[in-house]
Amino acid sequence: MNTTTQKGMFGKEYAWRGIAVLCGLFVIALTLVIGAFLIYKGSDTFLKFGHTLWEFLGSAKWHPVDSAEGGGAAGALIFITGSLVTCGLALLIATPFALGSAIFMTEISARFGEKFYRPVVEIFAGIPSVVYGWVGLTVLVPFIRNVFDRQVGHSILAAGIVLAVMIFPTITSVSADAILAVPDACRKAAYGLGSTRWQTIRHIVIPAAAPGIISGIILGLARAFGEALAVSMVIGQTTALPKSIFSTTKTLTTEIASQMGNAMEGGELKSALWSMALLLFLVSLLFITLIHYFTNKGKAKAEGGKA
Amino acid sequence: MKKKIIAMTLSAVMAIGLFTGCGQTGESEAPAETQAAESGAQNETQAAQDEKELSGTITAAGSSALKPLADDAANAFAELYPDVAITIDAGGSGEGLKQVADGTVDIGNSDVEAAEKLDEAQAAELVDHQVCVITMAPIVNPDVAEAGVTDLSKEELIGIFTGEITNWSEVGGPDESIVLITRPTSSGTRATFQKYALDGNEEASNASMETDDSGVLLQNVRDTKGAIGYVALSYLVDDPGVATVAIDGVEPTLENTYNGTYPVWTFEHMYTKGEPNEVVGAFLEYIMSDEYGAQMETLGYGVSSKMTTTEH
Amino acid sequence: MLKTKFEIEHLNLHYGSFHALKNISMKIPANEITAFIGPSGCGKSTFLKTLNRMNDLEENVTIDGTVRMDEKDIYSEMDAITLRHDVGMVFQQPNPFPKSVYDNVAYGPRIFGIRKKSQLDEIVERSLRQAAIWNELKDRLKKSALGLSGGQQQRLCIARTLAIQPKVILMDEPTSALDPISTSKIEDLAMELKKDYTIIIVTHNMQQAARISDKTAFFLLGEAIEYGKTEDIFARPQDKRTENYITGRFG
Amino acid sequence: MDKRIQRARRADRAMTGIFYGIAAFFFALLLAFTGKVIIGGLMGASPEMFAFARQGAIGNQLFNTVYLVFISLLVSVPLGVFAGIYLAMYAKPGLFTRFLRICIETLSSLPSIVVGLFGYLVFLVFMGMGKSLLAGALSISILTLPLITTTTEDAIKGLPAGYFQAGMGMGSTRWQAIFHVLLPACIPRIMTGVILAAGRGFGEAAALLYTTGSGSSLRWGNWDITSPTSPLNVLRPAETLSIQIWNLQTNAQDAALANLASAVLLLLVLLFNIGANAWSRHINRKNSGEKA
Repeated sequence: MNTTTQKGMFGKEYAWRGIAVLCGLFVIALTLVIGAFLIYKGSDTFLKFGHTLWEFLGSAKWHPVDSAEGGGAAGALIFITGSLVTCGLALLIATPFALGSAIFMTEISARFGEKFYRPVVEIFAGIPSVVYGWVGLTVLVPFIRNVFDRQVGHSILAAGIVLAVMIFPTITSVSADAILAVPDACRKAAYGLGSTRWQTIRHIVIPAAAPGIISGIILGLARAFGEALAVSMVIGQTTALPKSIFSTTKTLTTEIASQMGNAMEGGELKSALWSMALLLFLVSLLFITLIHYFTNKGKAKAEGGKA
Repeated sequence: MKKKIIAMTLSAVMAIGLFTGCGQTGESEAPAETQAAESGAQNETQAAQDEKELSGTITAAGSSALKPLADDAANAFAELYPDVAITIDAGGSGEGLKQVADGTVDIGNSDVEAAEKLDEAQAAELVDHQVCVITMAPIVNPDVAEAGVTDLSKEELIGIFTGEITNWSEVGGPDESIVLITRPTSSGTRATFQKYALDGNEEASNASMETDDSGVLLQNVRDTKGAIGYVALSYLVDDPGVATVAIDGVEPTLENTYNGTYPVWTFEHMYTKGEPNEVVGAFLEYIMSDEYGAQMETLGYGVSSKMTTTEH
Repeated sequence: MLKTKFEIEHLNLHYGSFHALKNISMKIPANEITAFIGPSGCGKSTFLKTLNRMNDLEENVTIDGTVRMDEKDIYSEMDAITLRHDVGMVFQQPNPFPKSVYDNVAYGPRIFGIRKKSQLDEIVERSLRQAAIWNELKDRLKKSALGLSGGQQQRLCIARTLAIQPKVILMDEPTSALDPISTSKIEDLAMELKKDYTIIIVTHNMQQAARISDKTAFFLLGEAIEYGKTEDIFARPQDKRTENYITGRFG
Repeated sequence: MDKRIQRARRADRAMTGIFYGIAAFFFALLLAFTGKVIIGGLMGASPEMFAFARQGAIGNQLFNTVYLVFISLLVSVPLGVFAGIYLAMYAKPGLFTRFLRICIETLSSLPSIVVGLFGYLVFLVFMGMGKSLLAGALSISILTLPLITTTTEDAIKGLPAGYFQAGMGMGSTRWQAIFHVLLPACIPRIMTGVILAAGRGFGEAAALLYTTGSGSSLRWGNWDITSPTSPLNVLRPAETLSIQIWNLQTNAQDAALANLASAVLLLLVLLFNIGANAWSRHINRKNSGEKA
């Protein structure tokens, strides 16, 4: 091989490598810029309008004025509570079903599961959230109104159900992957000891797949937390702390979606909304950290914790 | 045939005037015209072209209350000038004003004056075009109206929206809880309603359901027994399945708005940054023309020039 | 005369259209070690699995003929779960659960409904002692079983099987993944256990069969070619094919 | 002891029943859901709604949707694939790599409304694009970039180690091995990721609200890409199906049209998902060596 082509070869090697590194750097830069953008926008509430972090997180008084003068109250507790309660409810509803489905498609009927059930579940994930919201408003809300004999069908319950349907595919497919990753040898050993299928699933498969399942649940939670349009249509936005699952309330995202467009640029209200967007960003970071924690735990388990 | 020739001529024009189409409309006019003249089109097409030479884009964003009108006007305008691409976005009055001030859209639609949402320097750059009058009506679920609540005094209305009156029986209706359905605090519709129907009294946020837009509000009032809310008349022209309520005996109609007896109305504004360019100017002129005025009324908007009073 | 544990008559097994076991009949005595030898794919492992119905877990398997354990037909008169309580199995790859050493051994008793801590402690200790691994593991009962060496894992799996107090232990090439020292420990263990259990072992390793088993069966292409006392099979094979295999002429 | 077994067996049967029940319930729910949206949408439609017209039809929006997603993939696919290659082949375990991974996951879990606001600020205000298809496409690229990056990385890592070693062993440089051996082998899996990313793009509304605008005036036959009415112009505003649904439904204008747009959008997403599935299954079968 002569030297010029060799040079060309290695030159290319470095060039391509450089491009790959650049793309990696680009992703980092993009994330940092988005983060910086949110911090820049969201810090005004505290720096320019002088609200304390404690007020923002712990107070339910929400009267930011829609002008640059400030002087209102910017307590986001109602929205934080609303987000937590609806997402919690969604998880409570979705997790058993999702886990059941994941087990069905891996342990009970693997052939049907892989061929039909998984694709169907993934289609659930691809349905645009606007469509979910509209079906929720026109089908679910009247249903709740009639079944529970309430005057208003909009409620945390409705939002929780809509979100549950939305996050169901995420939890199901991540859990199914985790269950599939449990070595078959474990199942054989359990059957060999005379376990029934349910005993095998309950005592061996689920504990072994637990870190992956928890990651799936957190991933679902993150999706629920960030959802705006579908929730805003069915939660019956009321600026008040919820009293029961039939209460109407607001979440972080619904308030951002409904006020951001109208709020005055540079005003107190808009800054407070940006602070809420920043909070969402930080919460998603928290979720990611948790997922990492659990996947590492899963890895440690699989490697036997020799260390 | 004729159309085809025009289309071909214009395509040629556009091809030569590179970059003109994709930029803002401002630059696209002059070259298009000169090119058209130079292209030496035949006389008959030239004549047609006088009428249809406008070309460019118009982008507008803002008030959702104004959007149906703007859409309709845009369609009619586009029939006349097929080379003008018009985009109307909702997003809210604040967003419309911000975007027009940023220069990202040509027209900012707003329910409120620019000064309320922008700082002084920005607001001063904008030129106001009061394209129409919009009238807000209180609406209730049909069950409330059927039970006899068709007229509320201002005091009753204030009592209801501030959360002091919580049962319809207190205002002569059925024994049923009142469900308040309103708009977010930053909404222009809400600001107008609050200012002129509630005399500035703050709505009870903690007892009402807010909806992001008038369409969903309407749906909610229609579906919820004992519900009361408010929308612009434009949402009520096709049978909406809700009942309007008179205030102090005055029905919310365009006539009553024109003659000054019904108080809950406001001018709708289309702001431009500086004076509008030719295409945008033509569009604004078209909306405010008499020939479009008739169409405007069938959509439920009031014609600005018919107002006998401009003050509340 | 030794008591007969398994009595197999005219056993045929098909995977779909593939005829994997062909008309097998044999009697397997209790409290002895019986070894199955033969080249890969000869059906010896498949045959082993019919004895505790692990084949049930696979699809497209059809079985005819009879397998009787203690004079009971395991396919018609017993169900798989009960059967597997009596017939434990140790696999080719050590397959401890991703749990602690203690929980691995206690798994079986627990699914039987034994919940009492003292009783479980006792079973765990007894099983680990029987598997000759108590001394190595008694200080790390709460550590993950996945951290053990391969040989320890395999002996733990044996202990796990012993904890359910089976009558029979099936071993499917239990030492093929292990080093020589671990292998000899497992062989010693098997010799020790045959006092109380019937052991059936599938092995690739003819020396191992010769070392530890009392009886040996040679399988080829789904047929049981020859079955008899281990010393007879190795010293005086009746069938030419057995002789060829044992002397290393094929396989 | 027999009682125990009886009980265990009963529990087993009961749980199996429950699992079948759950699966059947969700299967039915999805069928009902898609059925309602698709059949309801198509039943209420009139023929002229399928036209490519400025108003009252979905043709232009359908085109905009596909075109916008296509443009966005032109950006996110190369970026994502290269970033994925970096992660799979070059990244050394360490702080930087961990940070990069966290960044990717953060991007993928950002609420899309935040991405929309960010896109508005960067593409419209700073870069002066105006409301345009390109600005919307770039915003969608931000959303799909992490998905493509992780699929690429997984695809490369999922290949048997021998592939790469064989390539290197023949004296090629890393890049030659990546280009000529690894990438061709994982194109099918990357394609699956791209198709899923496209599906996400089709349904996205919140990120486009502030960036693409609602333009639907197209003149078919006008192929001058600088003209504001040319379908191919990327700097014109472009209303996609999901934006159309949002606009129509929230303004209570034309429910039948909104329902039709939902139905078509859902069909589009379905088609892509099913396509992705069929594709990956086909490839898997091919790679696993035609086992009958």
